[in-house]
Amino acid sequence: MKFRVHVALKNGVHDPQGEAALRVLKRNGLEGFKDVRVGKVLDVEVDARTPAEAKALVEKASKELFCNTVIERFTVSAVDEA
Amino acid sequence: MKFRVHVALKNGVHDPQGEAALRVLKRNGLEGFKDVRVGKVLDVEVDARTPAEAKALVEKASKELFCNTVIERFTVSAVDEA
Amino acid sequence: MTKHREPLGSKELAKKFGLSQEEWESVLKRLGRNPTLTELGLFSALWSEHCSYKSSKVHLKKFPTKGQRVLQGPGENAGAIDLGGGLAAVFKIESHNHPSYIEPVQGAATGVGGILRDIFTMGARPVALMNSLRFGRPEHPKTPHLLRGVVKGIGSYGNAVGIPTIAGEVYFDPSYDGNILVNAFALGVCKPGEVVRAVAKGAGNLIVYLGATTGRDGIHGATMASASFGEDIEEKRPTVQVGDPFKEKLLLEACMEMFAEGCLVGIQDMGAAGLSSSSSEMAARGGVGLEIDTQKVPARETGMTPYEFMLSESQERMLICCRPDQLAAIERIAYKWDVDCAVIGKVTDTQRLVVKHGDALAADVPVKELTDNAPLYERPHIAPPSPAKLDLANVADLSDVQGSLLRLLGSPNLCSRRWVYRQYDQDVGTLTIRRPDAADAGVIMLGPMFPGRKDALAMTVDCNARYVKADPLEGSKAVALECYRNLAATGALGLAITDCLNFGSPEDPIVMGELALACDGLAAAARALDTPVISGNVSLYNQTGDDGIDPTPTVGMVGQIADATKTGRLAPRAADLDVWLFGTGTPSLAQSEWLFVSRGEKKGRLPPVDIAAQKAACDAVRVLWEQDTLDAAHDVAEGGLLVALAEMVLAAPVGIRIDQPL
Amino acid sequence: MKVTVITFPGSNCDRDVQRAFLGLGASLIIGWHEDTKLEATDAVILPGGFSYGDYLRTGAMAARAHIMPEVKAFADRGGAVLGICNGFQILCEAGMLEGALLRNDSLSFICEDVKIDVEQADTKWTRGLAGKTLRLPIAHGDGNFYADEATLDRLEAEKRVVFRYEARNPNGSKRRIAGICNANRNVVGLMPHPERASDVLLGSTDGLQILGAILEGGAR
Repeated sequence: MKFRVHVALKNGVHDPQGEAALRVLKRNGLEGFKDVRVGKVLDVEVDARTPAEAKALVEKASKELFCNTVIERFTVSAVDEA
Repeated sequence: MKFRVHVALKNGVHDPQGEAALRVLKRNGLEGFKDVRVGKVLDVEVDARTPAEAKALVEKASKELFCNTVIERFTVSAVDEA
Repeated sequence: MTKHREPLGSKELAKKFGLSQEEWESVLKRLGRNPTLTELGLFSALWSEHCSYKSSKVHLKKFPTKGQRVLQGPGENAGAIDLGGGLAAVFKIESHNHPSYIEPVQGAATGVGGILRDIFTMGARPVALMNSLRFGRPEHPKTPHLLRGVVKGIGSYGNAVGIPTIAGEVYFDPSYDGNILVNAFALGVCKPGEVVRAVAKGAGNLIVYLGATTGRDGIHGATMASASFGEDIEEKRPTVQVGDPFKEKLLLEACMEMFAEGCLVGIQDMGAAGLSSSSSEMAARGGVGLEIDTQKVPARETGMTPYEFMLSESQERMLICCRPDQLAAIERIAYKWDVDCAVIGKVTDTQRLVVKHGDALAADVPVKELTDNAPLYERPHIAPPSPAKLDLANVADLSDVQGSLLRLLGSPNLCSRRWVYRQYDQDVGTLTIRRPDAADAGVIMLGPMFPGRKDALAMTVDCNARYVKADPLEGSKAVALECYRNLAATGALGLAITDCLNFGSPEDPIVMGELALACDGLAAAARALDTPVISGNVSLYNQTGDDGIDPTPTVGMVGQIADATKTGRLAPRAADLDVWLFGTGTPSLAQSEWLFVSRGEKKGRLPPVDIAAQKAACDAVRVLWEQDTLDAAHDVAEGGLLVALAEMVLAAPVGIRIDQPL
Repeated sequence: MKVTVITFPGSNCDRDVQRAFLGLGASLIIGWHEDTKLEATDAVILPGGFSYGDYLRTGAMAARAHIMPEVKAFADRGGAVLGICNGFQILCEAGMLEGALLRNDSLSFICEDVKIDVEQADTKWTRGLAGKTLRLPIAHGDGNFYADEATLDRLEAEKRVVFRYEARNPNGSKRRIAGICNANRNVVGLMPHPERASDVLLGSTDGLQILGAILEGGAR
């Protein structure tokens, strides 16, 4: 089963990468950009007896490894196998 | 208008980050994980006269800055303001 | 598992793989039959310029490669010299030009990864890195992207593995607009008796694969390495390899432990052409045969064919030959460092390289035909025309010294390089006593790592390609001498050279003329300076379309300072001291940076280089450092005396006044 | 005086720290990330480097190494713990210190000397260094210290900002913070590298004052 974990900085947490990207866009003449926030996406494949159990495993991995809960939050979504 | 740009490595391009994360999961007893691929997500806010024009701007920024088109591909999706 | 069916090679495939018509026919004759696809892949990889040096070997033979300090000359993965007191230095420079043009970050990063593996595969722990970078004009649309990417790639890889980058150079010139140069140098240390050879021997011994898993990335990187760029470089399938410095660090530590336990017979890193070059070269050195089963190779992609396994250039992989009784130790150490390890074959006494996939035969080739008997070419070469003498009759702006100084110090080739080396970790290892901004060469002390040792190693990498373009013979002598001067300015005696010859297409007689003369010049200088050439690399087809780059024989030179506390520096500290100019030679503005910056011209004939006189001047400066007589010393190079004095003052708390007419 | 230096996969300053402590006369214990027991020791050092290649987040994976629960227990018992550069990032990821180290605001790796003020002299690692300014090298890409305003105010109020960049802020750290300690003042993390300022030939010996602080006083 495939899941997508999206890890983003909590609101208000300083995002050097996003700020730098915004500066470079302006310098390259791309007007109109108000804000850029950079986050991570992990596409994971995991085997488990049931989808619920698989999702629980991904959530455990997210809490323990993929996400620093001090400054980040995460969402786990199933990726349909279509 | 808000858009989400998802940047991922092209298929076949080696992902050292994903591989290292996979090995740590196994060594920490989180069984069942078959694959991990790490990508980037950029949440951007851009002003333009029309949504189509805004999306075109985001795609241009993605091609020129957010994505290294030699080894990465990107998708742009609108984020509803709800 | 469906049984593998090995396809046959063809004339068209041979052409696509970069083999000429004659080379295709030579393969048919040597095998006495049509080659399989995998066999054709082996020949195309091993007969590429990058692996066989077929167009340059005849000129490389001119280099002096022996000397009482030389433990290992060219022919192995790196050269080795004896430093005395039970320590040896192992070093080499290599190019990663073409991959860096396609993907600068990963191209440059994997260049550092490859040169580091060339060092620790010899049993030496890497302790210093340098790099020589050349880009097109700053205003060329691609230059900013390439510059940022290459510097980021080099920094990200070297910093993560934990090897300090202590010296280097960056040049901008229109001749590199379509073809940048990324030359990476690495140096390691070990005991003289513990230099490990990349050899397979002993029928029945095992062939063990160690390192990252194999994927389809970078297939045919070797032939691309010497393939010129047409406009269609945007391949649909990324042939670019991605570097993993973390895996490299694990591989490095695992190898160091294996050497300490002495549990292997021979080892070679898998560089350009991956498994095919490492296996055949190890077998050739040992005069043995090998049998490899590609089904046993740890893979990260499914359904890979023997051809793909043998040609893949996935990074961070080594090939080991060991006795069966040594396997357990190798597996234990590999597990400790979490590095993949698998027995993929064995040594035979047939002098043939046999590749199977399960029990399906994919290749069966005499090792010698791939390596020692690779074709050698005496390419036609014509001496390039030498430029006219420079006449400065109507030169008004010669008197504007102030304006010239500001223009020079602000020019791309002479402005501060701090933005570049600031991104490199210069201090990890706590041996660095001269960083790039502090002296004409990078210097590391050896005491902390080898208690009791008082000495230090100085190293520099240099090349004035404009001089070599104007006069390949005298220009390349000047390159070696610039290295020797940079070392003497820190109080070091030059010991040996490694060179990276970056040239255009060998099919152009003028380019071959430049290569032939450059090798003559380097050989003459190396002999006169007693700095033998112990390793190196040749990168050809550096051009875009049919414009070749300026001939760029980059030279890395390593020297020794007997007492680390007497290491020289660039910046004067005390006032009221005299300023001396050492060395002879008629002042000349021919091919000068001043001419290029103020008038965009590359004109004038180089004065002949008096090696003996320049060596004497350098040796004098070195001895003065040894006697603690000097406060500072700096090499006069591009920008001449004016820029040299300015650079000393910019780094110092004191000023300099010149009031004697020269 | 026993000092344990822990090597994680990807640590590359472990040997440098070991050498600096040997030079100070300490007896050395080499720790390994997979050990599940800490030998009896007076201090634990998490050295600099790129543990796990800095993948996902700097220090993220090393903070979950098998040895870390032991290091936490040692710290809870009052043992002296020092995290240098990557070691500081690991301590934050392991929750032994507050805040996080984000990407430098310049987005690029920086290697240069900086001056830092020692603002607290009552931690295990800054004994006797009251009011001193030290010149130490930094070499990192993710040294941008971050914590929310409430946490920053608390750190200041509880006098737990141990090191502060003297004038120029090289990486965008909040309030120029270069190093902090925990509530019990026995765990300290800092971004600059004291082991790289441990020999006159390297240009400075200021770093020995930090590494040596633990030795003279002894870890009571």
